[in-house]
Order: sequence, then C-alpha cells, then structure tokens
Amino acid sequence: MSGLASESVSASTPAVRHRLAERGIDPQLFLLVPATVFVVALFIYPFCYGIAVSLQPAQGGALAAYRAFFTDAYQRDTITTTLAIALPAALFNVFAAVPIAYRMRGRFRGKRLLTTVLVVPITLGTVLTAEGLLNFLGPTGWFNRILLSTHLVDQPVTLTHNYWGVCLSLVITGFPFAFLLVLSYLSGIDPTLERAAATLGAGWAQRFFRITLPLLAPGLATTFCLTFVLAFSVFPSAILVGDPTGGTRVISIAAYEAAYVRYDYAAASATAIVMGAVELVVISIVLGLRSLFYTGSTAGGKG
Amino acid sequence: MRGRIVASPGAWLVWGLVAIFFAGLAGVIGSVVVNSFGVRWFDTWLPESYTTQWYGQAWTDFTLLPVLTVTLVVCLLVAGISVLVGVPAAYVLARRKFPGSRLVYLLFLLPILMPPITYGIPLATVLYKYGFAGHLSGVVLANLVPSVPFVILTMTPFIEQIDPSIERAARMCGARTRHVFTSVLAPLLVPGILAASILVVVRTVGMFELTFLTAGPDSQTLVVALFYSMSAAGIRAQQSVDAMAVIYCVMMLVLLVVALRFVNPTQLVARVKEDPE
Amino acid sequence: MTGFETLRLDGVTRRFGGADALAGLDLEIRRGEFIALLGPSGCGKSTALNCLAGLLPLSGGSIWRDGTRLDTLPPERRGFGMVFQNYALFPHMSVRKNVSFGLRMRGLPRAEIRRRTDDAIRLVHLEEHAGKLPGQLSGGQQQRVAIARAVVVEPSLVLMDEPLSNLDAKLRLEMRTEIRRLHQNLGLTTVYVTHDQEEALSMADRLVVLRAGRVQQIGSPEEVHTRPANRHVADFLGFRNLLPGALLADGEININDLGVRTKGTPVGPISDGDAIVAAIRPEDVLVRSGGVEVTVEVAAYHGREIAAEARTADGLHLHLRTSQRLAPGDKVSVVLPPDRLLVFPA
Amino acid sequence: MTGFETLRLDGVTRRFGGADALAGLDLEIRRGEFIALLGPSGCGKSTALNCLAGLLPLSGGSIWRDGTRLDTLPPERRGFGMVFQNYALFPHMSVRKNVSFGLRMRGLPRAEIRRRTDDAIRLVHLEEHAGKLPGQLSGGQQQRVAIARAVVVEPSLVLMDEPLSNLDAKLRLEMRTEIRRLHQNLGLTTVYVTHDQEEALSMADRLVVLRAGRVQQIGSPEEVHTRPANRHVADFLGFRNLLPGALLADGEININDLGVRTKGTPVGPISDGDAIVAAIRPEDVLVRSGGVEVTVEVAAYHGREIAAEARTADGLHLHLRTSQRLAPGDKVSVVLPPDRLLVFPA
Amino acid sequence: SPAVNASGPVPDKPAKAVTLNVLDVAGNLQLTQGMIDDFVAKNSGVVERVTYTKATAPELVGKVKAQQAANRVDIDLVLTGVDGLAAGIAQQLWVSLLPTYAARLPGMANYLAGAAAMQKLAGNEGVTVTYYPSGPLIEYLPAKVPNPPRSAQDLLAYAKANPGAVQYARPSNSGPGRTLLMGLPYLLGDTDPKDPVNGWAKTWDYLKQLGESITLYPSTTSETMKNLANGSAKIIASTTGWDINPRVLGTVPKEAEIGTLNGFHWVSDAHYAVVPKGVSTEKQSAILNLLAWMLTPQQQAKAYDKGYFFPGPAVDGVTISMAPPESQQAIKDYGRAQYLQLIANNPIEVPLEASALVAAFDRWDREIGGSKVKK
Ligand SMILES: Nc1ncnc2c1ncn2[C@@H]1O[C@H](COP(=O)(O)OP(=O)(O)OP(=O)(O)O)[C@@H](O)[C@H]1O
Ligand SMILES: Nc1ncnc2c1ncn2[C@@H]1O[C@H](COP(=O)(O)OP(=O)(O)OP(=O)(O)O)[C@@H](O)[C@H]1O
Ligand SMILES: NCCCCNCCCN
Ligand SMILES: [Mg+2]
Ligand SMILES: [Mg+2]
Repeated sequence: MSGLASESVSASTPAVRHRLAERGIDPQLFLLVPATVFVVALFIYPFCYGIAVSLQPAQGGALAAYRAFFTDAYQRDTITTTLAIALPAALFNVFAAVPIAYRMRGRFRGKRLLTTVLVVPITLGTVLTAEGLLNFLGPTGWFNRILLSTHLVDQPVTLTHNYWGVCLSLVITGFPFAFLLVLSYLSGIDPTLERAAATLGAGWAQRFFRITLPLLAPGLATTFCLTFVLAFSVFPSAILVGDPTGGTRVISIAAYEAAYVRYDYAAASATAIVMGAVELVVISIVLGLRSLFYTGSTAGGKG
Repeated sequence: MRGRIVASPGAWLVWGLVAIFFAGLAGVIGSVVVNSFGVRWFDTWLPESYTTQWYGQAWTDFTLLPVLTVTLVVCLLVAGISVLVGVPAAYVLARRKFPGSRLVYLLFLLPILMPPITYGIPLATVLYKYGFAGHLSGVVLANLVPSVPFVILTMTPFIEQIDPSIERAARMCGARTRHVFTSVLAPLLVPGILAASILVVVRTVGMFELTFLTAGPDSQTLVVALFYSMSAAGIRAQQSVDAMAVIYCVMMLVLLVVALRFVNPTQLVARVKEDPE
Repeated sequence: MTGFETLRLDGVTRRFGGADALAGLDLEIRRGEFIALLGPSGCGKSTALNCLAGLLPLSGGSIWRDGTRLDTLPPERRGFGMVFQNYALFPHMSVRKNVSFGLRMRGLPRAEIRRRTDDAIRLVHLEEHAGKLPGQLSGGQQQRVAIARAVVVEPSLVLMDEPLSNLDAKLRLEMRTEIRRLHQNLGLTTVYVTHDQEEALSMADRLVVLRAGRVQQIGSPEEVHTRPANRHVADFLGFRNLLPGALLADGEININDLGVRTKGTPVGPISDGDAIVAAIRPEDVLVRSGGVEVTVEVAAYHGREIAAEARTADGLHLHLRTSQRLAPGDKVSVVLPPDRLLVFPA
Repeated sequence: MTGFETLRLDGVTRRFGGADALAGLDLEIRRGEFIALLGPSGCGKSTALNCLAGLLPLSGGSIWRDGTRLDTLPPERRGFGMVFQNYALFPHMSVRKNVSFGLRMRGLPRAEIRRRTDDAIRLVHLEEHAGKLPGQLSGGQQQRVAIARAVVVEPSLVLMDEPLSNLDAKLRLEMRTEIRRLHQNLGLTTVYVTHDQEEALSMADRLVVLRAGRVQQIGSPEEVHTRPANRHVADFLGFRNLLPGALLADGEININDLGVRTKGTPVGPISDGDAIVAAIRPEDVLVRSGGVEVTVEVAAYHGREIAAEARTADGLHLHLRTSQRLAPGDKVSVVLPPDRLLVFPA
Repeated sequence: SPAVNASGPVPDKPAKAVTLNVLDVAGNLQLTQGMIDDFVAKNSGVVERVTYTKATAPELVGKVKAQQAANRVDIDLVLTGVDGLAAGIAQQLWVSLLPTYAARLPGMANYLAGAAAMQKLAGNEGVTVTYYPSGPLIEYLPAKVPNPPRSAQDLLAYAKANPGAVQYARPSNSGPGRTLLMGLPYLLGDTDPKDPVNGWAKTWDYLKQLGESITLYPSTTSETMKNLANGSAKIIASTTGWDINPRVLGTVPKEAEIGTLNGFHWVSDAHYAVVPKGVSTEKQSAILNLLAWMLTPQQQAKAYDKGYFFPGPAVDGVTISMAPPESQQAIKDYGRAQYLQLIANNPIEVPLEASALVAAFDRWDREIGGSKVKK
C-alpha cells in the first residue's frame, strides 16, 4: 500500500529541481544577481560602449582611430614608454619583496609594527607621493643635500621630472603592496617543508631555491600581475613627477589627452582599448608561465 | 633562530634594503610635512621659520569642508553599497560550485585587473550620457566598479573559512534561511565586513582616476582636489598644497589605524591564513 | 516534537555528477533504536545521513515518517537533531545560547526556553560552563554542547556524524558511554555514523554496513561481528587474515600456501571447486601444537597480548594475537578453528 | 652516514617564553633501538624531537653523539632522518624526486642516486606511483613516501612525529607493522613520538613517558604497562579506574565508597594513613562471586567482550570488561585482584 | 534641472533668488571671488548662494559638453582663460551674451586698450573680467646671476654656458611658458608671429637650440619658481603676476629680480566669464547682474590682489589706491615701479587664437618637450 503511494508520489515529482540541485543550481544563485548586474552595467557595458565608440571615428573607416594611433609614432611609442616604466617597476617590486618577505616570514617581535609601517605608502596615494618625491629628491631636496654634503656627488642627481621619478613613485606605492602579498603567499607555504629539507641535508640556499621558490612562483606571478596593473595605469605621477611630454608620456596620458584636450572620443577609446589589450597580453604571458609551475596546495601532505 | 638571522650576511643586505626604503619613505613624507609648516624654505636644510597658517589657508582656499564632506559621503555610500551587493555574491561564490562559476569569478576579477583609466574614460562617457557623472551619484557609481569586486574577492575566502556545517547545524535546529543569515552568518561575518568596508573606504579615498573622470562641481573628493591644487591654473603657495596633502595623509592614517584593528597588514592586500603552525 | 513509530528509507539514492554516492538504501528505523552506519571512508555514510536530515536532496527514492512523506521537506521542518563531526557550534554564542538556539527558533515562551536549556545543560554536566564561548571549551566539552543542542528540542530522531572522531582515545571512550547513556535516558532514536567498528559494535542496536554506496549487511552487532555477510564486511570488521584458496569437496578448503587442508564455515553460496577467500581474525588463530608450522616475523607487544605476523613455509602471511610471549624468529604451530574460519566466495 | 653507538641527551631543556615545554630530558639511545616518546597532547614530545633534529635550539642541556657534541650543529649537518606528522612531502616534486632529494643534496653520483631511490621506493611498495605528485596519493601512500624519503639517506637516527595520527584505523594498524619491519630490516635507530599508548607499546623497545615537559618513566613496554611509575602514567596507560582512598595498616587499603577493604600493590613511597589512589584496568576487574556487589549501568558490546560501567551501592563507579554477557540493571559481584590493583600516593 | 527655460528673453532680474555654480578653470577666483561674494551679500534677492569649483582647463569642454548632451547643465558660470574660452567656442558651448546684452554691461565700454583687444579676441561669447599684459619676462636671483641676459641671443648664450640653469615649464600647462612661446616670434623677428605652423621658423629653431641646454621642462610654473628659489634653476620664464605673487607668498625670495629681453612685445592675457548653453534665463539674468557689478571700478580694484595678475583690472581708471588695504600693502612691498614704464613703453599683443595655440602646443610637445620621440 505504502509502496504504491511512494511510487505515485515519486513519479509525480519530476526531479528537475533535484537534478538541477545535483549540478549546483538552485534559488540561492539569485544572490549573485545584484553584483552581476552592477559589473555588467558599470564595467562590461561601458567597455563595449568604448569599443563601439573607438570604431566610430569622425572620419576614416571603422579602424581609423586605431590606424591613427599606430601610425603616429608619438602615440604608438607610448606603449613602449609605458612598458619601459611598468615592467621594471613591477619586476623590481616583486623581486625586492621576495628576500625581505623571506626574512620576515616567521614570527618575531615588531613584525606587526614593521608591516604596519609598510602599509603606510599604500595609503599615501600617488599625488602625495609625487609631492613628497619632488620635495625630497628635488635638486635641493634632502636627498641631494646629503649626497652633496658627503661629497658623494658634486652635481645634484636628477631624480624627478624624468623616468626615475615615476619609477620611484611606483616603487614607493607598489613595493609595500607586493611585499605584503608575497609575505602572505610565503606564510601559506607549510614551514615544515623547509624543515624537512633541512633534515635531508639541504642548506639554506638549497632550501630556498629548491623548495620555497618553486612553491612561491605561482604567487609571485599573481603578485607581479597585480603590481603590474597598478604600474601600468600610472597616471598622476607620470604627470607630476615625470616628464609627461617626453620620457614618461605613458599611454594613459595619451588617452586622457585624446579625450579631454582634443575631444576625440574615438581616439581616446581606441587608446584605452589598446591599453587594456597590451596589459592583458602581458598578464596572459605571465599567467601562461605560471601554469608551468606546480600550483596546487602548498601544504606538506594530509588533507 | 634570531641568532642565525643576525649571523647571516644576506640578512644585512635585506635589512639594509628595508632601511633604505624606510629612509626614503620618511624623507618623502617628512619633507611634505616640514614644508607644510615652513615659511620661506629655499636652498637650506630646513625652513627659515615655522607657521600653521598654511593649514588655515588650505582649509579656506581649497574649500576643504565641502570636499571632506563629499569624500566622507562618497566613501560611506560606496562601502555600504558594495557590501550590500558584494557579500551575497561572495557567499554564493564561496559556498557553491555551479556551471559557469569560474566565469562569474573571472567577471568579478576583471575590473580589478584592468587599469582604472582604461575603463574609466568610457565609463565616464556613459555616466555623462545618462546624467550621473558630474554628480555625487556618478562618483559613487564609478567607484563601485572596482569596489564591488573587491568586496567579493576579499569576502569569499573569509566566508569559505566559516565552517558550512555551522549553517547546516542552524537548519537542523529549525532555523529558516532568514534566521541562518541573521542569527548565525551575519554576526560571524561582521569582522570580515568591517575589514572589507574599511579597505573599500581606503581605496575610495585614494581612488584618483575614476573620481577625477566623473566628479563635478559638488562631488570632488580629497584626492581630486589635491590633484587640482597641484595642477590647476593659478599661483598658490606650495606650502598650502602640502598642508592639504598632510591633511589627506592624516586622514588616511587614521583610517589605516582603524583598519589595522580589524585586519592583519598582510590581509590588506590578500587574505591568507597567518602562520599555520 | 511528535515522535514516530517507524521511519522508512525507500531506495534512497544520491548521485554526485553521475557517480552514485549512495545507491538504493532501504532501511526501517524503529522508535528508540540506536542504529550505526558503518563503513570505510567515502562509502556514503555522511551522504546517507545528510539525505535523512534534508541537507542533501535525493536523486531517487523517498523517506517516510509513518505515513507521511518526508524527503520533500527542508531540514528545518523535519524536526530532527544533528551532531556534527566537527561539532559545528556557533562560535559567537555562549554555551547557553548555543543550546537554546533551536528552542528560540521555535519561538517558545522564554520561561520554557530557560527551563529546557538548563535541563539540557545539566544533562551534559556543563552547568559551570554555560556562560563560556565554544572556543573556551575542551574538545569533549564542545562535544557535549553539540549533543545538548541537538537533543534539547526533543527531536524525533538524532543524527550523529562521526561525533567522536576528533577526540583523543581516552575521551572517545568516555564519550561513547555518555552518548549511549543519553540515548537510553532520553528515549531517543539515534542514527550514528562511524568508521570505527569498535565504536559501532559497542554502541548500536543495529549496524548498517556500507561499502561504495551500497548496503552490505544490516544486523545486530553480534550478527555482524560473528557472521559478516561478505569478505568486504569481514575485512572491515577485523578479519585481518583474508586467505585466498578454493573449496574442495565435503566442505574442506585448500588455502594457498598454507600447506595443509582445513575446514571452515561457508558464508553465502559457494559450490565445490569455487575460488574462495577464507577469513579469520588474528585473535582466533590459536597457537597450539598440531597445527601449521609458522615462523614469527614481527611481534608487537600489546599489553597482555602479543600481536604477531608469521609466515608458513610456503610464504603465507598470518596475523595472530596471543598471550604467549613470541619473538621474531620463533617457530610455532598454529591452528585455524573451523568455526572461526569463515569462507566467502572470492 | 656514520652510525653511532650511543646518542646521549643531557638535561635537554626548551623554554617558550618562560614556560618549560621540555625540562631536563636525560636519555641514552643505543644503536638499533626503537624508542617511543609517549604522552598526552602538549607534553613536549614534538619539542623533544625537534630539539634532537636541530630544528629548535636548546634552552639548556646538550646532546652528544658518542664523544661529539651535536646540539650546536644545524639540522642539515646532523645526518638524521625525520618523518613529519603531516608528512611534509614536497608538493611540487614527484614521489621519486621527493625520495631522492636527500641523496641529491649530498651530491652523490647519479647512478647511485637512481639505484638507492629505486631501492627505497621498492621497499615501501610504491613502484607504480613513483611518477605521481604527493597530492595524487592516498594518506597511507604519502606516509610511505615520507618514510622512504627519510630512510633513503641511511640516517644514523630516524625521528618520527606521530606519523600515523591522521590515518584511519585499518591503515594505522598496517603501517605500524610496516614501520616496525623497516626498522628491523634496515637496522635503523628510531625515535618515535606518539600519544597512542597502544602504538607505543606495540612498536617500541623502550618507552619514554612525558607529562608537562617532564619525564615520568622510562622503561620497556612491559614495565610501563604493568608498573606505571605514578598515577598519571597509569591514567594515561589505560587504568580507567582511579579510585581515591587511604592506606590502612598492614598494606590494606580503603577505597572510598567501595564498601569493603582490599589489598593492592604499592608503587612509590606511601606510609600508613596516607591518602592514595588505587588504579586498576577494566580488564583486570574480575566478575566473580564473593566480591563487591555492583549494578551494571551501561553495557557495550565489543566483539568477544562487554565493556560495562557499574556502580557500588555507595555510588563508586567502576569500569570493567568481561566476556560475560551483561546488561544494564544486572547485579554482579566483582573482585579487584590485589596484584593488579596498583596503589599510588594521591 | 532639464525642465528649465534656457532660451527666450532674459529678464532684468530673476523672479526668485538663484544659486549659481561657478567653475574656475583659470585660477581667476583668486581675483574675483571677493567681488562675487560681495555681490551675493548685497544682492541676496538676486543670488542666494554661490558654489565654487576649480578644475583644469582641458577638462572644461568635456564636462560641459557631456552635461549639455545629458540636458542637465549645472555649471552656470565659467571663469576661464583664452584656451577654455576658445575650445568652447569651437564646440559651440557658450551662450552669445553679446551684443544682445551689451547694454546691461556698461563696464565693457570702459575697458583698457589691451583689455579691449582681448575682448575682441573673445568674440560674442566671453566677457573679459580681468586682464594683464603678462610677459614674457625672465626672473633670476641677482646674487646668482649678476649679469642677466638682455636679449634672446644673450639668453641662449647664457643657457649654453650654464646647462640646466634656464627653465620654463611646459607651455600647455604654464602661463609664463606659453607667454615665452608666443613672445619669441616678436623677439626673433619671425615672419608671422600669429602663425606657429608656417611663420615661426626662427622661434622653433631657437627653442630647439635652447632645449639642448635645458635639462628639465617642469610640468607646472610652481615647480620652476621653487627651483629658482632653491637655486637649482638660475633663470626662469615669468610674468608680472608670477613675479610678484610668489614673492608675497614667500615661495620665491623677495630679492628676486625680473628682466626683459630687447625688443620684446607684451603678450597679454585675460580671464573671461562665459555661460554654457542650457543655463536658465533666470540664472542668466542673475549672471548679467553679477558681471555688471564685477566690471565697476570699485570691484575691479580687488583684482590687484597681491600681485597675482598684476595689475589685474580690465577697466580704465582703477588705481591701486582703490584696492583693499592688504592689496596696497603687498604691492607696496613687492611691486615694481618699473612695470608702469614697461607697460607704457612696449607694444601689447594679443595671444594666439585657440587653434593656432593648440597647434603650437602640439608642436612644442612633440618636437621640443618630447624631443626623444622620433617622428
Ligand atoms: N559534494 C560532493 N560532490 C561530489 N562528490 C561528493 C560530494 N560529497 C560526497 N561525495 C562523494 O560521495 C562519496 C560518499 O561520500 P560521503 O561523504 O558520504 O562518505 P563518508 O562515508 O561519509 O566518508 P568519510 O568517512 O570520509 O566521511 C564519496 O566518494 C565522495 O567523494
Ligand atoms: N613555538 C612555540 N611557541 C610557544 N609555545 C610552544 C611552541 N611550540 C610548543 N609550545 C608549547 O610547548 C608545549 C609542548 O609542545 P609540543 O608541541 O612539544 O607538544 P606535543 O607533546 O608534541 O603535543 P601534541 O601531541 O599536541 O603534538 C605546549 O604547551 C606548547 O603549547
Ligand atoms: N586576492 C585579493 C586581491 C586584491 C587586490 N587588491 C588590490 C589592492 C590595491 N591597494
Ligand atoms: Mg563523512
Ligand atoms: Mg606534537
């Protein structure tokens, strides 16, 4: 009797809901809707709009804005200028962060204070950093005064309004960011792995290069990408501490000028799209390299 | 352990690097602070004399009161909305695997991976087109673009580390979905939400590009005002610009000190378990 | 909460992406029973429990409480209590708040909540700890809070998923007794998941042995212990010696490499000439003259006994347990008593 | 790696922020011994092991290998092998690379590395898995990689920190035998940390029982099992009945609430009239007429035996184990044999 | 709000007091905010409240255009230099206030000659509110440069002899920079000082040569002033306002001196008030009232400021004695008597019109500032 009942009930309950649930689809997914709408409306749509605008220049064919960008050396060279600033700055930030984070990965007194102080530059913002660099590294700033008064140089070193000013500003804001990221990746690596290597006869260099570094590599790639993004979009500091008509005429300046000085929105959008594309190419290369490394759990076993 | 750190020659190099970095940092910040109190500082180590007048001047010249008010309002709105919108999405991403979940995750990652200026220019154009840009609403909307994903990305691991069986336990005790959220999840998420909001505030205060591209007469935040004070036309005393920079810096530091009560410094950029011993 | 007379699982099935985590579980639970789901890791025990609790939707089958269908109800409306493997206490609530949570969700009057919460806390001897947060309690205390929280609402069924697996050996032993005591005193009906056979044997009225999502055997502890339904159950239940061989005529068996023929007790359908597996527990292998000559290879002290591994001349490994003091290298004779030697189809 | 005759720990002490994690450990390890460090969680076992390995600097004391002082050397120069509790396999290296790591660090010729690695992998039966990453192995297989990696360099001493603690019961049992076998076959000297008394008893030649950083007892498994040095060791080693009382004259003792006087075996210095704790294992409590009347409260099936909890008329709880079929409510008489009843100062 | 009436006749007075949003892209409020605040204080029935915003000139057009496209203009009055004004004219952003409402702005009849020329440049859209002859001047510390150059060739020779010592800021960002740029064709005798593309051969050549010994083109004038003060630059480009005001502020030592190059012409500069299309007639009415007020001599006297735009007033007959006392004191302490002669004795030219100026900037950016960029 009850067998009959169960038969009819289970037959009459189409298990669609169950089958969807087995695959992970249920009403809870509606919680994703607001955020998705936001990102689509405020990021994807404008982005596509930008692409559309870039394809509708005042004159010339659909690709005229891109052609104009790539045929004018003054515009085209902003790509290399930007890369020449962003790549070394990001690389420096990541690779300087590694030995320091490696030193600081354990617990020690004052670690929290030190990391806290390191966070300060992240909050300074590019404008204040630029102002500070101009004051500090300027021809008669403290830095040059020290060099001059200790007779290390007899002419002030020029570190502002050029390539170096922008790089330094990217290091000041980007290094702490890279450092904290690397530190957190490092502390995610099971410390017993290095101890295990030590008991197997590995000295510190072997422990670092054979155990820690390979396990850290994927994290470094991610760190590089995030730092590179920050550096690649350098804008205020390229104007304020850089040489915005020459050595530090980065691509964001070109985009800005197209939009707000020449009022050529197609050119501006095209420049912005080129900028995004170049950035994605770099990131894809790095992430492609990253996939060559072991990327699983960095725990030493069990679980 | 400590003994070995001191002994190692590599350590000297590392601590040397750190010291250089800190010295540079101190120089950068210090020179701004000193200048903001200085009277006539030409070719000397320190200004001829000191005054606080630049602060008063910056306050009136740059109409800092409305600027600070706008900054505060923008930050609170951005933080509030991104938490409201981002946390539910983070919850789903943390708890559920469904077809396309990686795609959705990528969708949320993109705005953080893109330089703000890349999407800022078309975004500003769109926002102007719909009449948002030039107003507070436009600034808030523009700042939400990286903030919502940021909240999602910081909250996802935070939610992941809350044992899902706690929610199941609540259900087994008879709690409906609403109660699971209000009585169990919400209190547990409070520290994470606080941390994420503070970080959003910090980022929004410092977000130059997007605000710059969308701000109007009544919606400039402090960084944008600061940028204008440095680059807009006219003659102004460098010291009062520096005074404004110091005000900005102090504001950020206060935020930072508050933030660090809730989050570990390394978590400001990524959330990873500390010291798994 | 209303009780029930029987709770019936009817072909309960759950798939994850095509693979059956649980396949066609039929089971009738009677009021007041203590049922243990036993099986190796990954066999579907937790899946079964979660299906019962309503935390996982079924892919097939149904669950009935007396006459009413249950599997379509959400967990909060089934009225079951659950104790989780890792306790799953609410970390932000005091012991008292944790225990009273279910009562508050049911919107009972405050006085009643208070009374019943106090009772439950007293029951698990946590009166002094009622104000503490879970993080301030030891593992065993947390375990007891989890139990109090589950039973305070007087659930018609209590589900426990390996509740003792995170405790240390000594505490585990104590908590076993305590859970069994609560089950008896409160007149609960309990379904208890474990992979520890000793735990299952010592606590349950009936065992359900699972393997790879399928029921292998349902029976009383004694039935399962002495007559495992197949070689897998035997393996899981401590028959460490699983010896391949063949059934000869007249109920005699030939165990490969043992050297001599012997007899055993057949379980399941086997015909003469079939390949078989003969199973015997180490403690049932008797060290006695007149048997098979073996050489002790490893001997481990176990308090009153020695656990040893020995080898026949032909190379067959045998685990045995004896109170004789054996040492590696010793040669002894062992006997496999036919009534303890179960014979399964290979 | 050169072997040694004795390894001597001389008052080895390690403090963490003022608290002694390990206080004055004296121990002499002889070549070929299997020593187990046994004790409850937090007693300093891992600390001792790490001090020995060189992973933690000492706060006091010294370690000597034959005549040479060892505690000033870094871990990589001590030539010990270590098996970590969580295995600590290098997740980015294949099994083969993991195992050969130590050999490569020593810069041996490639042919020799290859040969010895193959041997070690064969030893732990992982030939088919040699190319896999640790993440692709089961817990037991990972465990074996960890062991192979530690022993491949033929270390003069192998240290193991609760290597079996995360494995399931069946696997744990198998791995015990395997580790013990490797120890014997390779002629290793092993220091093994565990909190599982059964493991320690069954594997070690000598036990070191620690409590709160201090050695409680050092002795053979049998010594420790039958004659624990104090009530803490007894408690930890399965004397579930710890009964407070007092020593009367003539070696008689009075156990509170037991109802009758009895005799026991004193351990340590006690004088007449002193408060004492009498300790007896559940399996040593005999159900036999002529003893104390108790009422069974809880009875749990344990295969051949029943584990029961019973109460005297005056309310004293007793744990017992018997092959008689007892049920709650039964009244039986129990006897506490004086030679099994150890008497410790309270 | 979009519903307002933005066309049709402008009433004499708004029906109800309005709020005005003023956007300053030229740094003009330094001179005129006092006038405006004063007007609001005395005419609360016309203007209830004023909000001030500052922005950079390049953004002006984008902002206004976007608002007009969205039909939601909320910038009511723009104070701008020639660049913003002209860019807006090219994009047809501004309301033509002239000649329709010329009668309501009697002050315009009374412009100084130079200011009148600047007004001509503005066409019908802008109303000149402040004016100064600007430069080009050179500025130096007499202690460091005892014998300042007297001619363009001297300057070049000095620069060659002292690499890095001469500085001017990027012309598109800097008043003194662009004044120097526009003044050079007169100094060098170029064929058409108003045609930077075809008529400035000598100027471009001169700038290139000068560039060889210039190590830095700062992006702001402030930067050049700072460098002058701290000694890292010895001679910088300047204007009357940039000479006096920074010395008042103490960013440049008081003892700094200015010099002119033989045969120089002033290239004047002015600030304009413009009204974006889409502003309601009510507000336009209030703005006209406000502008009329600002062009009275009493109010114009405030434009003396602390030498920021020296002299500053656009209308005739405004003497320093009419200025506020702080203003008088500052000019007394830091002003230079020689300016009156220099203004009286040298020709005053209007600057390039906008498209020519943009072309000049672009060429300067590409060839002089960005000389490393290959064409
Ligand atoms: N959410 C899931 N998605 C996919 N497969 C799952 C999921 N949950 C469980 N499984 C699979 O179902 C099978 C049964 O899992 P279950 O958790 O019920 O095992 P268990 O008997 O409780 O094991 P354990 O003793 O390890 O807890 C396993 O093979 C497991 O891998
Ligand atoms: N790095 C450390 N800092 C501070 N205290 C520590 C540290 N390591 C261990 N301790 C303390 O020292 C004592 C001994 O720790 P140890 O790890 O040796 O215990 P154990 O016997 O191995 O325990 P378990 O069985 O839980 O592994 C504990 O009280 C522990 O809290
Ligand atoms: N995993 C989270 C990464 C978040 C990146 N944050 C960028 C912060 C810049 N201050
Ligand atoms: Mg399970
Ligand atoms: Mg330990």
